[in-house]
Amino acid sequence: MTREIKTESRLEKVLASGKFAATGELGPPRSADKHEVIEKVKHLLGNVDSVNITDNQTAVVRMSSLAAGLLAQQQGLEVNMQMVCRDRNRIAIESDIMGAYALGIKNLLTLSGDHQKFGDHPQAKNVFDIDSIHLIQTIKMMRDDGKLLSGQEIPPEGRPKIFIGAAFNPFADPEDYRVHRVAKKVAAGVDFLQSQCIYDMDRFRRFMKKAVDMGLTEKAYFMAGVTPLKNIGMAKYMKNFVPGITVPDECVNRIKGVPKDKQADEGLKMACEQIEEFKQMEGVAGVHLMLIEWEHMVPTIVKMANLIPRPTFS
Amino acid sequence: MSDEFEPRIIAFCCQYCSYSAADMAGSMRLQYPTNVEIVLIPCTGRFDVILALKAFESGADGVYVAGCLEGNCHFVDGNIRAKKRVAYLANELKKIGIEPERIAMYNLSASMGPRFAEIVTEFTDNIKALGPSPVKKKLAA
Amino acid sequence: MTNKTDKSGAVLVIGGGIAGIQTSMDLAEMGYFVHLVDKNPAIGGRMPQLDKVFPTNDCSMCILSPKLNDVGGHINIETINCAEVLDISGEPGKFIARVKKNPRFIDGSKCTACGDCAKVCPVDLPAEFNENLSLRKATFKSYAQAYPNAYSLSKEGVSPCVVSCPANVNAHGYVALAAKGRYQEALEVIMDVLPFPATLGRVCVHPCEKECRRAQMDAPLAIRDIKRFVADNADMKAAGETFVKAPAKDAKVAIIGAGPAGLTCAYHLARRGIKSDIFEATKVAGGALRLIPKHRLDPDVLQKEIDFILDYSGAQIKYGVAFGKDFTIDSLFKDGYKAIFLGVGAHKNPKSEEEQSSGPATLAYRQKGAAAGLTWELESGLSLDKPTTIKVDPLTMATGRQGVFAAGDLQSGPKMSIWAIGAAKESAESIARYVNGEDLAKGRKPLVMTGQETYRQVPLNEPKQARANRPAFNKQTEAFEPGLTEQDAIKEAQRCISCGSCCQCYRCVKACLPGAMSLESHGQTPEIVELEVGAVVMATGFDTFNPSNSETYRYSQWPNVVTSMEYERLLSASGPFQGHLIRPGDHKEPKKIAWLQCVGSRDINRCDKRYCSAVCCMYAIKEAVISKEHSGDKLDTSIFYMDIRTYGKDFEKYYNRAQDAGVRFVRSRIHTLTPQINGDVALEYIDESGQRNTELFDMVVLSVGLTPGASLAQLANGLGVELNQEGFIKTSPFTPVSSTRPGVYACGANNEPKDIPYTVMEASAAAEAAGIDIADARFTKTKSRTYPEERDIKGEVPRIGVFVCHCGINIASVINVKEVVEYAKNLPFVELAQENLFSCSSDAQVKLKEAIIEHKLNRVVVASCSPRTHEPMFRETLLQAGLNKYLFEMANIRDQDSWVHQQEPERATEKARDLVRGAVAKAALLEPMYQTKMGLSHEGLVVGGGVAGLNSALSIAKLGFKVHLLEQTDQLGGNAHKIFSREKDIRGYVKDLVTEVEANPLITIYKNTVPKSSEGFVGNFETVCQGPKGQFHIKHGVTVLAAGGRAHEPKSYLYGQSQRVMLSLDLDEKLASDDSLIKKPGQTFAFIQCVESREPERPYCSKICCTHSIESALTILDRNPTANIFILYRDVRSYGFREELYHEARSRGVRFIRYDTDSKPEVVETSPGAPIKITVVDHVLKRPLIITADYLTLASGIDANPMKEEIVEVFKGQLTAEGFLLEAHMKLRPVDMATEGQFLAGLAHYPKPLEETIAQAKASAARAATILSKDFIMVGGVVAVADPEKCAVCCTCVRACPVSVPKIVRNETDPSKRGHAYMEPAICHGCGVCASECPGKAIKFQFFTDDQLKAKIEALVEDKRAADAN
Amino acid sequence: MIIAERKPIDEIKSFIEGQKKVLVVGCRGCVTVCNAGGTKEVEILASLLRLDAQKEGHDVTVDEHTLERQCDPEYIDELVEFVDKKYDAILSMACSVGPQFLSRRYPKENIFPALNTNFIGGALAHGIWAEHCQACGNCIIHKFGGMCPVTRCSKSLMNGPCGGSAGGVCEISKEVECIWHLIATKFMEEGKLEQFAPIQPIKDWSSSRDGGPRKIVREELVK
Repeated sequence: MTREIKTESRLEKVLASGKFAATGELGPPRSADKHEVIEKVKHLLGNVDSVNITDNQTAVVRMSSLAAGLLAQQQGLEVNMQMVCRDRNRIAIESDIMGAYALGIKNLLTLSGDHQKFGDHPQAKNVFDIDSIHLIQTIKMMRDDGKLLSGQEIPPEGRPKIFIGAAFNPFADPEDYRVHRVAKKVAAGVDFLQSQCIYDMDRFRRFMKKAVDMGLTEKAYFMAGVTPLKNIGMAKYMKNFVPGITVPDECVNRIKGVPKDKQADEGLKMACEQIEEFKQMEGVAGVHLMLIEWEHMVPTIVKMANLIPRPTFS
Repeated sequence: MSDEFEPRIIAFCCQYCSYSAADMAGSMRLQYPTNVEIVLIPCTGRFDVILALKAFESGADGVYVAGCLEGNCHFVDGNIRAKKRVAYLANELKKIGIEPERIAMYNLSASMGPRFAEIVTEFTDNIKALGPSPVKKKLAA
Repeated sequence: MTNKTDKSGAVLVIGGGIAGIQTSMDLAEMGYFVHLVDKNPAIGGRMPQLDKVFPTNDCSMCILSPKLNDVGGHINIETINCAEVLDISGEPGKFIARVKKNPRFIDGSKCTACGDCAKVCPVDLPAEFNENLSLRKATFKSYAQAYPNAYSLSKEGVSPCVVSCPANVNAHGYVALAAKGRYQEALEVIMDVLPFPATLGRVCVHPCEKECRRAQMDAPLAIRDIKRFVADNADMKAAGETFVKAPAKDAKVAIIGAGPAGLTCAYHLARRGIKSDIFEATKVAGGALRLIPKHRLDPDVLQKEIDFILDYSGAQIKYGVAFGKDFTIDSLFKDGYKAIFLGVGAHKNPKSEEEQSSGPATLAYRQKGAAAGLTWELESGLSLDKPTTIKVDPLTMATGRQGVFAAGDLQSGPKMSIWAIGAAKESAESIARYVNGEDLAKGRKPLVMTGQETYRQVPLNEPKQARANRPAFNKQTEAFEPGLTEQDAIKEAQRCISCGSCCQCYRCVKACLPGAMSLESHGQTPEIVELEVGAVVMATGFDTFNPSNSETYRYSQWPNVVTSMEYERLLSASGPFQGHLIRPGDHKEPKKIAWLQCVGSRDINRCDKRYCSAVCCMYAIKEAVISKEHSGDKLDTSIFYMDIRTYGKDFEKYYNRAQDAGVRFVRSRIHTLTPQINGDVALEYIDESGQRNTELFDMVVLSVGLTPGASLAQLANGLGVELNQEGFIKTSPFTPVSSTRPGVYACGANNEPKDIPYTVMEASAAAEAAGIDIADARFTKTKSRTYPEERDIKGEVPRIGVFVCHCGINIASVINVKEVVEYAKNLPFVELAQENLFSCSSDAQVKLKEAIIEHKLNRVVVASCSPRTHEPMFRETLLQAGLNKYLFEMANIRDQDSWVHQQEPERATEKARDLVRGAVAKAALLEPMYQTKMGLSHEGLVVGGGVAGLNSALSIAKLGFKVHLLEQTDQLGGNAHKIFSREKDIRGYVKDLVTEVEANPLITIYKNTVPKSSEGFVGNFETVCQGPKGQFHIKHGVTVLAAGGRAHEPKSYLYGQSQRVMLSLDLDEKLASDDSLIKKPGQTFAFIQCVESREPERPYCSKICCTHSIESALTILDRNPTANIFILYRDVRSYGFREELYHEARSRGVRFIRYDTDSKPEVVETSPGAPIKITVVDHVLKRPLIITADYLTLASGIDANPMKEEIVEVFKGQLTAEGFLLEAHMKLRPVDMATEGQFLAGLAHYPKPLEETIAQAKASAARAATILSKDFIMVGGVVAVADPEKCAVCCTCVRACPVSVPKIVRNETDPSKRGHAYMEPAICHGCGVCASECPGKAIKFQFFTDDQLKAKIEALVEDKRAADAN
Repeated sequence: MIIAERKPIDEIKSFIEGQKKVLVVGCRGCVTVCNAGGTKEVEILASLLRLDAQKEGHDVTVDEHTLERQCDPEYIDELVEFVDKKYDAILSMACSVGPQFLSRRYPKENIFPALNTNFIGGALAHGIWAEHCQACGNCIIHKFGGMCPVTRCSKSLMNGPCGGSAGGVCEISKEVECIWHLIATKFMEEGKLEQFAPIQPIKDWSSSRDGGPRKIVREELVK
């Protein structure tokens, strides 16, 4: 399966080559300390094709994704800069896209953004000038049509050649509608999609079946989100408190079924089993490993799941 | 009159249950403190926070509303509404520095004469423990 | 609206329970006059005794008491209490009923129910109202809310101890008082007759004790010893002073002999204002009493009493003057004595009994007494009837000679002092009459046992108590025999069982200030009155089964085994323990209680009661649930039952909830109860698995059944109606409220055991039946009140009259009424302040009326008792005085002041001032309120043409009103066409019914027609109907919803798949057509009950299926005796008399096999068309049982009409979760919808058998007629009124109203203007919620306006503030 | 209508601290309907303030008056007779238009808002109000099955629902319904998904408050 290459993204290259891609995730520090970024990069470097740099995830203020991404990229990592619509109006968005690309960012993941209500600044005024689908359209318009939303032309050399990513969540509701929303993202011009953490494999299989049937996987790369469960507490938290994530009872029971000190191992084992299935699953082009504040386990899991070595391109 | 604080309390009683219970306490000759004066209303649904506020403004030390047992209101849910109004007012009073315990809601059936007497005693004791209404204290000064 | 008719427009209703109340209200509202006769002093029947009612858990008293007041205050209902109907004669339409009014012994019209009589009454009797678990006084009011609000007195005749006393000394009276430690009063009672209490207390031979009925239990009371104790411990002089002496007369009487007779005569003459001189032959007074040994009668004691008598009477004794020697009768007359009393002693020979008992040593003393000799007889012309006595009139004690009276040993022979004293007292009465020139005998009769006394039963099962003994007499150390100690005297007196109930001590007469209790009222006698009535309704209720005679239950011996009725009282807040749940034996809180079902029901072994009492399952569940609520979850409750029969509306869910709440249900009949030493009871039972168990319980409740009332047979005999074999009134299914005598109807539990809703339904049905008989005579006997024209007070400054009541001493003994009156005079706008002794007395009403007119009062405040009871009466007086009735306010200074602050008179007075001030403040702001007349349509609309609708329509028409009957199909008759019954020809019945309806000119039938929309309110509805020819409008005053139901079509058990599986109605069709297939010998028929019923999807019981399947089984057996029949059931619910069929079926070999929902029968068709194989787990054998059935009938129950949603939408009704119509109140308004003027009947309400459907349909007609009969509806009064100007049209009221009254309407005067909220006064229930919620304060709730209430509140608090500030 | 609620009593107390004569002014418009500032609420607030003052021993007069509306100058004029009585503070129980109009009309008076103006909405039931409009000035609810995502989606998404939608409620609170869930369900149930497939364009916010304070001038009405 090979597709037209639109950007200089390494991730795109991996995906376009038909190899099973792997991406990681890096949460910037809640400070201006660049060493934290650099420290985290160590676990990821060489283990994944690209790393998402979150953008004030869960509306908690962190170092900007652009800055952190740049720091990571300076360490040799290819990053996938996340951008939310919560904090920027269209002016800032277009401006940041230009800036990011100018600084070497090749991948950009478009998101609506978590509501600030549960972040550390619930008093903030949100923006939501445009939504995440609009953001896809905006980047695509800048990249392919050479235009800003205002219609202002961008000269060809100044067009941001960004590999456009988006998130998808098969586990949010209404279930039957989820694939149609993804279809909208595809129609908007998204290049690759990364899913929310997957535990409910049945539901994910159903979703992918539909996506394949609708031909969506022909038009964009779908990557499956994996977050190993560290312990029973995390399993229950994910199940009960994170909107848009479903954790089936059997997962919880499986973790619960082993002694406390073995739960992390069991979680990793389950994740690897999932990855094995994704490798075989029609329409799944790779996995997105989200080891939030557990980045040091990335080397372990990629090893366990036989995801390394990562392909290289000259 | 003795110097002991004798609170003045207004009780809003509904005609079906609590007022009947009060009468029954009478026919059973149950003795209770003299501090409570009853205002008859058709249903505790007629109880309005404005009436309780009026009582406090006039110098009452406590106010309570007594309706039918929950689920037994002759007008479906007048007593439930009254309960919520009482809770609302208690909260407002608290905010202006008047003890929320000065207003309360009770429920009893027409045959609960002894309970009526008990409530009068209990509420009077509560108010005595709180002392004179802060409103009245200043008025007197 | 009067028509010419011979018929009487009055109805006699017998029984004042909920059935009688409902019937009476319906009849009175329909335009008949009702005589409501109740044997008890108060109406209410059984309901007041119940704590809560199922399935609503309402407080029974709370929901009943408004009805009591409605009946009590109804101008067209005359309640006749303490009365019984003897018989009737005449024809339907015109009966003469003879009613025996038993005395109340209190003038009910004067009684203010203050309770002062009960306070002083010394007699404690078991309180029947509390099922004898507590005590009441002989004078009593059963319960606080009783109507009539008056006391009555229990009097069963004069107690035997009194009658047997030759002097009729009131032994019962003084014993009762002594038992309370009230010695002084006891002495008063003794001295009313006997001026020698201490003497006779020592020496009387006490014939009273011989008659004492306590002897039947253990030993007679030591009455004489009690008397002695009283006499020794109370003050004679003070007692003497309590008697009112008649004014002194000139006449003087000569008394011959200073013995007990002579002295007694002097004493009683003195009380009658007559002086006397005593002539004594010896040197000492006392006569024969002087002969008694000193150790028995201390001479000082005797002398003290003689001195008292002489002092009290002023009589002079002339000693040593012998009759016949020193003076003669003639000489005495000559000396100016107006009359002569002969009280001389007996002759030598015979001994008095007192002497005999004291032994031979005393003989000598008698000599002097006999000195009189006999010579005087000849001289004075008196005759001897026996050799030694004088002949006197036994009643008057008059001798043959005018003016001469005789008593004592001389007259009665050598009896004893007490005879002499009695005769002397009677003589004194005669002498007084003689002196006054009155008839000697008039009104006097000797007090003797008549044999008619209905003395209280001797409580044989109460613990025995030894008779008190005087301390032993030690001749060596003591001079006199000692008397009882105080402790012993009281204890002994307390042994009295109050044979005659009232002890006639007349303390109550003294205490009663309104004069309701008087010597005359004590002497009331029964009276028989004749009433002319057009119809009679029997609503006499039931008795509960008395388990005393059953050894099994150990009821009579064991206090912790109680009946369910006793348990109701234990639970009740007004019960013997104020609702604190404790067991009677030792007042311990029970932790574990068992209910035993079917006590006195479904039991021919122990009690010959075959039928099911129909209510016990539900009340037991209710009691268990309520008990758990009382005691929290820690209480363990178990119900031991045979079948749980929760067949009524919402009953099954109640049962389910009880199970969820942890009530344990054990299917077992208890065979042995064993009381334990610690008060617990051990139950032995065999559980379902066949295991024998023994379990300990703290308390056992016997769920006693309902039996016919004790006097029902006698009444039925008098009325000429037949009873059925169970002893209830015989009725028939198609005429469920008709007795066997035309014109006499019956409703409620005297027909068959039943619950309250069904009773109320039947009560209305009986009103319909009685009403139809005399429809022509409507409004011929009714009364209406007329009032003077109301004075317009517009623009007047308030002129308030304040009337403060003493209520005798009820208020005045605590509150300083004068002070309150003076205080009131100075309140703003008060024109007049007065006090009344009794504000509620009729003369007080006259005074009030005059005061209003004279002082131009325009507001009235009465400070007395509770507005709940008395406001209507005072308002009536205002109307009589031409004042709007709402210009009245009460201050409750009795029930909520003097009665509850008895120890704090000052504070109570202060509070009374406050309450009056508050009332005056509110009164000043009162405004006249007017109820306006609103016309109405006199036509009814009935929706549904099944048996319910047909009956409803026909009854409304028979009551004289036009009816529109809508039927959605093209056929009338509904489901009944499909039913077959072995017992009754239903199909024939329906055919006749349809014919009759079609022939009735007042009924318009619309087939193939459905209602589309309906507007309006009671009296004025307008409904759009869709018929075959299009839409049309009907205007109607009332609506009856009788849309029916239909058989549930199950999905299980091969229904619709096998020809051999059918529904009950399919089998009915086969039976009706006498299908020959049924008769094939040896076939097997199976029935499965509860198919898709009583399960989470349909959590109700369809009530009829068990009985119907049993009936079908019996029909099959009738036709095919070799048939094998199996009925697979969960609980057999053949309630009431239907149990008879169940019994028959079992005895004829129908096999009943129980299954559980977790092991339902499996039904398979082995091959197409082959018999059905049914596998069911046999509960007894615990193994699968295979039945090969030729036919399987599924009892699938009844579903609500599929059109239900549309119907409730059109008529704005409500449905239950199961899709049945929701009535206004499940207990007391089972025929009314929440919307006024809307009624319901039949299956649309809930599944029910035909007879109940007919009853409910008839009831709906009666309820409808209560509205249609009126010329107009009065609307307004205490209702909410919105001010269109202030209304913000916010819909707050629309949303807040519990009964959806407020609507936003167009501005009538100017439709272009903004609309506003409007509350139709005709339907406003008057709760005031809208006024409290209205954010714009646009709603005024009349009579309780913000301004009025605020003024009241401010005034109530105000004074205190001023006082504190000072 | 405009939905408002009374400010916490503490805040209102702070407005009038030290003042001797206070007037509480209600409004018979929206705030009466939403039970926030009608005659009844005026009575309650005035009473609470009097109680508070009495409790502190302060001699404070609190008077009450309710105007027909506080968003029309003519009604505001009616207050002149009260203003003449010299109040130290006037508490307006109207939406924030009220205190602003009062302040403009009576510039020397101390005028305070006693209500918080919350949103434009309607009553779901007695005592429950929900926001339905944020006055964006360019209504497009017809595109969303009659529901406004601008107002009723926490993120004002034009192409929802976002990944936080679970069980029909919004990620921000279980009390907030996910309007996009309703919109999507409605379209799916009606079989109109294809109509719904096109991406809704980016919203032009210039008609909204983002375009600056708004004003409507109807020339044909202006004198």
